[in-house]
Amino acid sequence: MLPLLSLTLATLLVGTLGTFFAGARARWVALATSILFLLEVALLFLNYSGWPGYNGSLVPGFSESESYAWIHLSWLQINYTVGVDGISLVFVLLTAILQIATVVYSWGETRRPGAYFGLVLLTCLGSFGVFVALDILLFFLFWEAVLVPMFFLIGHWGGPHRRYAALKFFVYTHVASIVMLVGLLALVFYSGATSFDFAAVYASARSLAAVPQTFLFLALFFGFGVKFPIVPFHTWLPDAHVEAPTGGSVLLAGLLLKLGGYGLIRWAVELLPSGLHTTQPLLFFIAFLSIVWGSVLSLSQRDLKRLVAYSSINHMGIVLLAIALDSSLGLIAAVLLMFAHGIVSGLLFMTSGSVHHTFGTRDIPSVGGITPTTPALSTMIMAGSLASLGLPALISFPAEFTALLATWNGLHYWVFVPLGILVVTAAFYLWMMQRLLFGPPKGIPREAHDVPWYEGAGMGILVLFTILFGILPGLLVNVIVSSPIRGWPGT
Amino acid sequence: MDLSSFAGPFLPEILLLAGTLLVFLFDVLGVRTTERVGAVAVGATALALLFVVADLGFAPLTFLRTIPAGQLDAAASGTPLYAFTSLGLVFQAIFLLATLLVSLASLSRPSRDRGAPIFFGLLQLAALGMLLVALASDLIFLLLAIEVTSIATYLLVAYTRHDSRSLEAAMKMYIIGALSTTLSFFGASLLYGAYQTTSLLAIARDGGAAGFPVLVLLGYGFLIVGLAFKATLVPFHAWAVDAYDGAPTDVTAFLAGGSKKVGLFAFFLIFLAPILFVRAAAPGGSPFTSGAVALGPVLQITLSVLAVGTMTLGNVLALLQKEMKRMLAYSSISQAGYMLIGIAVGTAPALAGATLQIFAHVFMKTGAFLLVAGVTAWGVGPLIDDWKGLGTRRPFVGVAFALMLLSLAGVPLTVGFVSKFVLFSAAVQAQGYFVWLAVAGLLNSALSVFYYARVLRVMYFEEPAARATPTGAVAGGSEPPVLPAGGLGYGRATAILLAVVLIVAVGVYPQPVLGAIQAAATHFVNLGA
Amino acid sequence: MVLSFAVVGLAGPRLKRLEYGGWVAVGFAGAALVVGALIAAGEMLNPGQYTNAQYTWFQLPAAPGVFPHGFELVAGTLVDPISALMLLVVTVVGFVVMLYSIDYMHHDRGLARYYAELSLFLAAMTGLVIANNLFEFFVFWELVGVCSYFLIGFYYEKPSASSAAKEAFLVTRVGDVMFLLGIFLYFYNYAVLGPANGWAANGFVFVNGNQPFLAGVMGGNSTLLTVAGIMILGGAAGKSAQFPLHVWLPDAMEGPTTVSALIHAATMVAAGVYLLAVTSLFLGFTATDQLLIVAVGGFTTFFAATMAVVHPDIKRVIAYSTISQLGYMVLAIGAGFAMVGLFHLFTHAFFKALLFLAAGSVIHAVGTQDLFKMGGLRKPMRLTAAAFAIGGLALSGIPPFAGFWSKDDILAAVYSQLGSHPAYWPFFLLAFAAVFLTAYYIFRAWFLAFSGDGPRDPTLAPAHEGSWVMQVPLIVLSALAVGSGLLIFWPNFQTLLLSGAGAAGIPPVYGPTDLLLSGASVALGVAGIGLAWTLWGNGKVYALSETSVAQPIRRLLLNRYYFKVGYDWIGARGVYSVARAADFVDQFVIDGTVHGFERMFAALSERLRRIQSGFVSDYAAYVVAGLIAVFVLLLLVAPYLVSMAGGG
Amino acid sequence: MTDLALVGFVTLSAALLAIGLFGILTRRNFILLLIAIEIAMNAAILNFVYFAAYAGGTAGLTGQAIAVVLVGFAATEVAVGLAIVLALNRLKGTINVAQATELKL
Amino acid sequence: MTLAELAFVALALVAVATAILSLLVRELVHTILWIAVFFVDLSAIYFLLDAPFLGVLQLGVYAGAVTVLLLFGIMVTRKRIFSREAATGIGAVPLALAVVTFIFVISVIGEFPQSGGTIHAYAPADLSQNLFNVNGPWLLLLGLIMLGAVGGAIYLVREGRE
Repeated sequence: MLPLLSLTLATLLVGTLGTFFAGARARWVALATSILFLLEVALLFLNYSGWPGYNGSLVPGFSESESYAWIHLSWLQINYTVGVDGISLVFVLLTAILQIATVVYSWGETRRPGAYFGLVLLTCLGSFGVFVALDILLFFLFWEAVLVPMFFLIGHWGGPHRRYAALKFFVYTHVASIVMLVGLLALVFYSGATSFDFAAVYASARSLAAVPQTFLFLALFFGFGVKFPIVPFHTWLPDAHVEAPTGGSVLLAGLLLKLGGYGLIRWAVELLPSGLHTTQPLLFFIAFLSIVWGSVLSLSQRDLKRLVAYSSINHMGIVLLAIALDSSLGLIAAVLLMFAHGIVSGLLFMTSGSVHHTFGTRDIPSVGGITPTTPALSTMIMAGSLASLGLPALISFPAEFTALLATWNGLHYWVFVPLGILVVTAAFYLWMMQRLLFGPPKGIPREAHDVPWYEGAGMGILVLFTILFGILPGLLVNVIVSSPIRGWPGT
Repeated sequence: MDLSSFAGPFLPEILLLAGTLLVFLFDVLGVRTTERVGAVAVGATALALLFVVADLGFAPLTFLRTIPAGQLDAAASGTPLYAFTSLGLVFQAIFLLATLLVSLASLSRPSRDRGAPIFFGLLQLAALGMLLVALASDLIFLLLAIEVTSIATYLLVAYTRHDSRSLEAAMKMYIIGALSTTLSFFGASLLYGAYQTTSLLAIARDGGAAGFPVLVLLGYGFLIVGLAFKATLVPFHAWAVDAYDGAPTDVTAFLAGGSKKVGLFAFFLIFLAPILFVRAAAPGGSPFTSGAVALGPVLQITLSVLAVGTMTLGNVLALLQKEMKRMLAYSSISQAGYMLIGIAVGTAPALAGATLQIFAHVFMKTGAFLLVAGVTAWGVGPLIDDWKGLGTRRPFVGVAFALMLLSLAGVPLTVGFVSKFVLFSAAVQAQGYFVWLAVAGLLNSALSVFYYARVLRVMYFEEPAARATPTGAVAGGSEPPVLPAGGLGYGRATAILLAVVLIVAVGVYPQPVLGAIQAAATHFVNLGA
Repeated sequence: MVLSFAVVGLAGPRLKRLEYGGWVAVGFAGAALVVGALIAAGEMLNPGQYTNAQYTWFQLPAAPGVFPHGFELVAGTLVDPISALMLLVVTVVGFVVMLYSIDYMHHDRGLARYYAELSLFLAAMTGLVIANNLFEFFVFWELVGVCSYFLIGFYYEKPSASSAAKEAFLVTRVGDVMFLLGIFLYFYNYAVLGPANGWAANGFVFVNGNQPFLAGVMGGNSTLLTVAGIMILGGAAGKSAQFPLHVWLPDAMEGPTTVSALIHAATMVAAGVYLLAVTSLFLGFTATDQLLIVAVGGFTTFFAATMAVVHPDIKRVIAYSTISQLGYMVLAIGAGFAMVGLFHLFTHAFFKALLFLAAGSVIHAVGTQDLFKMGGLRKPMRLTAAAFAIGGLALSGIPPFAGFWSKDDILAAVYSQLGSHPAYWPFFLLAFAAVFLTAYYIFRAWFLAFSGDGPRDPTLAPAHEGSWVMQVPLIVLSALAVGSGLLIFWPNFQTLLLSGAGAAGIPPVYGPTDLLLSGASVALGVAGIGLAWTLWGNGKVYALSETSVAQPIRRLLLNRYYFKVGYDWIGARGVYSVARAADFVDQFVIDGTVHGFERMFAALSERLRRIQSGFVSDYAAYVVAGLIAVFVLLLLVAPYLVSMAGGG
Repeated sequence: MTDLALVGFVTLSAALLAIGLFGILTRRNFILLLIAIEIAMNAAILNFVYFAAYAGGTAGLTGQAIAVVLVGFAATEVAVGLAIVLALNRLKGTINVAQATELKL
Repeated sequence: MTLAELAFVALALVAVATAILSLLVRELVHTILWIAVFFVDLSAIYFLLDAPFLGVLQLGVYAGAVTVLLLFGIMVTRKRIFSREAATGIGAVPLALAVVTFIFVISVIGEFPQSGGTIHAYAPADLSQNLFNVNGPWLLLLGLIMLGAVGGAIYLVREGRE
């Protein structure tokens, strides 16, 4: 069989390198890579016969898996092992979509385009790697590989405080990933796993006693949680988002936050059931805190990007809540939510970037009534906001519905917290739209005109997927459900 | 003593000794051009390296073996004073690699340097001392072998005898070195008093049974301090920064990449036995009965504290450094902390991890210093800010230096990452409180990223300052460097290329190197038990 | 067929973008009307049929402990008596309003947007009506909410319009959230706790095959059901602007009048009532819920009517009236007579749309909404005046206009329950009293606008009647306002209502069963008209003196009992202050801690640098000090630690 | 054969070491530093000698052999130190270590 | 107290005193004097310990060679040989460090017998046998050290001509 995943990795790698050296023609190379990537992901989906059974491949429960020896010592067995299951597949799709949208959106980038597009592709390459890696070292490698390009994207193409933001981003996530690495190593060695492969760890870790599981889970949770980000380790996020260039923000919100969620599901929840069980109250607390905090803070933001950034905290809080519920419905919801948030927040960051390009500021109070000037942009803002506040027929809705239903099933009346916050979420988006889009025009520069075609196209791609999966979420859910997750029937 | 059976295993050492004597002879004969003298040194070092690698049993080279396979790692091999262990051979290879890199790069030193024979002679002598350290199985043998290296390096640091900085560096290094030597010998004397022998193997077999716990502990304490000088552990590191700064940069490269490792290997030799003995004799229990202390854990705790203190302080101090060499010096100090983790944990995997870290550090730090030396020759100032825009102006030098820094920072797909990964994995694998060592090490490596990233930022994101640098070779952009191979000279360029290739190659596929090191470490651990 | 209609409806908006678009929309609305009418006719000719069709959205297999009966979300259509009734309302009013818009909106910008949104609304509304499960219901429920949001904010450059849109969305959002929770509760009760009856496995579907699920059959946890009922009530209250979530509807009058007629009178606001009816028929309410619903409905009826009494804005008067009338429907459903409530919904949709369109006609003509500036309009606008009068009479419950039959039905139905549920008494009385107020305020409006000799504000544009596209709807709706009530005498329609009501197992009440009651209500209506005539008739303007005791009451009513002020205060002061405070904490406490660490490291590094004095004696001192430190560790600290750890 | 208590030797060598260390810490003249180092070194040599004297047998011989080697080593070390002193003196005109603080921080 | 013990105490006191004096006197030549006495005194202690070979070596190497070397060093670096060292006083911190070290080291005496102990004498022939055969590598190493020292030191002090 074709080593499809390795091929895809190779495609991205070659594309990235090509982009770096392509100079002014970088965007074409990047676009070609993105299209190829998307096609390969489509092929992955078509080949995925996961539901309801799994094809008999090397790693149980994963299809397309490949495994080659990498480092083999008596006590250290590390392989290059990749594979996808339903959950990773969804994230892979997200990566492909965001990559192509970002590339198209950034078509007009003129400052060192080779490096810019190369870094964008590298970020996506890393994310893709994270989603398909089934070996702890490989996973960590890709995990770190995402960090570096993002650091440069923020640090070189970012706003006025970019260096501060880049450093803050780097420090937070790097420290977190270190704790995560220790947790993963401890996971291997305390469980006595025969290798670093997911399958081996899975076989041994789940039978660990509750106490070590709890400690391991906490370490991993911290490591992944900072990426989420969980309150109170979230302050890097608004800064990083605000200072990052638009493409960077999109990938940051769309992909990087998802890495945390994916990692938590793949490397903590699936491996440490008792750990999850004992830490559940803490997770709930943090999830509620993040939900409330992100939402309330969004209300007080003046900067459009900050607003979206804080709303990300809120949304990812719901994701955490869904994961913490420890139920299959919760996990489906979490994955769906992350997919949805990836696309919607990407869209919102694109719009805020366009607002910035068009009006020279993102300060909500100083611009108003932009709809007559920029109808297309306004439509996109509306679409993004409405999707984000959970409008049916747009992608967030099925996810939020499932998440809340799962929350009710698990926590009963506590569901009032996220439910109540839905109103606040609606409030700040509506308030933002009221101030920014509607009302009499103010603060609009004379030369302002609607967004250039490529920005519109970039956003359009995301809107398209927002609607597509909003109407047919079953396309995703059926894939997710096929993953062998505890609580699933038959596993 | 049969000479042939003696000469065989010692072929690498004899080669170096011959090289040393030859270049000293050159000095007498008046053959003093750098290239000719250097060629001898490079040749001797490379040959020695070849034999050492062959002895390790690498497949295509096995016909060059000088030590029969059976004699390696056998407790009875050699005399009580020295033994052929595969870990020792690995370290010999590491030392020879460092020497080779420095020798190669030094070929590009000014051709008319009259002191070339002395320089290369001392270099080889120091290398010889290091090789002997790797063979030691006796405390006094070990300390004396270290002194061979020390004396040679004092003089190497002072080598540019008309530079007051160089002499000051040598003076500081000498004073602290002599003090440390004294303390080491004092410690050795106390251990001798306790065990009535200086054979490390015998001490290992005796273990904690000597009956003088305080005497033993004091002896080990003195030894820790004495060796800490060489290994630049905090707070015994202060000389190192000044010495690294003041010494000729090529010598600095040798100090950081080569001779400092001697101290670390000495730690392995001396402290592994008591730590392991305790583990083997009394798993889980106290070996010192009747109210005394457990020697192994006590040593481990002390070494852990030193390790953590070293890496933390090294990193914190590196944060605000403005000079390139001093920043690298502090970084080197913090790296020693990581390496010490290996012996503090004291398992075969940890030893392997530390060894790999030491191995990696050779390319990273030696390479970096050699590169700094080359760049300094262009007239680039000593400050980090003097490197502004270098990355874009000199893409290949920039990429090489960036790779070395990234490897030092432990970025994946470089050897620096693999070594840290293995080391910290081993710490975690040992479980217990060693996990905290891993955490501390990892947090420190996060801290270290700051100053490495700063250099990268200066090199790539900032435009060169308007002021003209002293000779204006690069920053001024007018005068092209006279040396070939990108202005570095062929020798230096080769050395740097070699370092970079190894950084990436071992970083991507570490299995051959790591496998050999792991096997050696396992043998080493079994030897003591 | 029904599905294809929904698809066409959805496709509509895209077609509109091509052209100026109004007529295309009208065409589609017409097609919808035809289809809707056919469906309704089918149901009416053959009442009591349940036609169900569905498509699986996504599903999870059954898992013990988690979903004992599986979990499935479906999209489907269900045609049953109530949806047929509702479908008729939606399509008819939709078509009529669409037609009316052609002329009414003629001068506005952004017409494509208008028609697109209106079409989308119609599609969503029909979707809601024919949804076969609660989940799908919720989806369309939200969609109509969004359309309403856009249409209220149609004049988005007016700050008040965008603010009203936001307010409407937010307030209904509160209801939506409760509705959502209600769904969860029902799901949990029936799908997880309850027996394997297939309800949840099919994903909140109302019918089992071709039969409705009956709440009584399914049983379950009564506390849970009660809470669920309250949540549904909350959702309905938000959408149907019931107390205390009523504040948004009057403000929603910022939208075009056509929108008010369609969405905020006839259809969307009725969705809340429809939801209550559906729930009552298919899932059932507990007794506590019923009382609560009755209370909310009855109180709102009176409460809203009082506010309408003094308002000077013609549209707002009608808006308050809508709230009040919706209260009647809620009251009926609460008392257990869902079909009676729906009947009122049916008739009310026509006469209220008529009132709005007539009012729109007036506004179109004179360009103001202030009643006190108008006057004497009956002469230039005979048709409008007549239409408004017909609507007013229907609203006031004067036979034989439609409102009489349905409202009287409600009063009679509730009255019939008073014996067994004495707690209904106060709310019945409030509702009864509201009849009087209703008649009074609507005719106050009529007299102010149409009677007298001419406009009180001379600057008003000279009034004129609209073109035929505006007149036809008025005529059609007038006819329906008169005739729709009479349908009650058609046996098939009776059967339709019966079959719907029968689904809930409650005997139907229709027709004037209690003449005394009917007489009393008619008398009250007439009295109200009379009072209006006395005070405002013939161009008179009755003014309360500033010193009058009634003045504070008037001010209270004009300020809508200060509800809006209170809500705004909570929103702007309460929540926003909390948000600001949280922002402060975030920036200075959480981030401040981080910066503190940063500074600490910098200071540490700076201070530690000084130990590198360059003085070799100091270095030697460090060595000796280090030596001592190592001794301390080796001899004192480490042995202690080791012994603490138990020798290992 | 004489009888002597080990305790006294230990105390003496400890004292000599302490004096040597003290000298290293306080003296500024390079040559005095060398002297201080030699005093400390002699403490170590003394240790070997008396431990050897108490050990007996091959072990004792080894100890004395070490002492012999160390004496030689110490002398060599002093020679190297003096070479540095002389070079420093030639360049700076002083051998006061307090005046050689060019490299710091 | 035996005669040997008495002698030891006396010699020890002299050793300590001369060591301190050599470091504290301000005249450098006096320093050399005291250190020479110190070396001789130690040599005497070695004789007392029945290690005559070492005693002689100590006399030859230390009291002889090293002392001369140091004297030579002073002569070269001083313009006037009898110049005085600037007073540096006794720092409290160095003193404390030294004393604490001393205390730590003598804490071992608790493990030793408080009196007695046989002193073994070794024949110089045995010693040389040991030195040149079993422990030959030590001398080899010493040779290497000396090789480096000689080569480097000569280079260092030789007047450069560049």
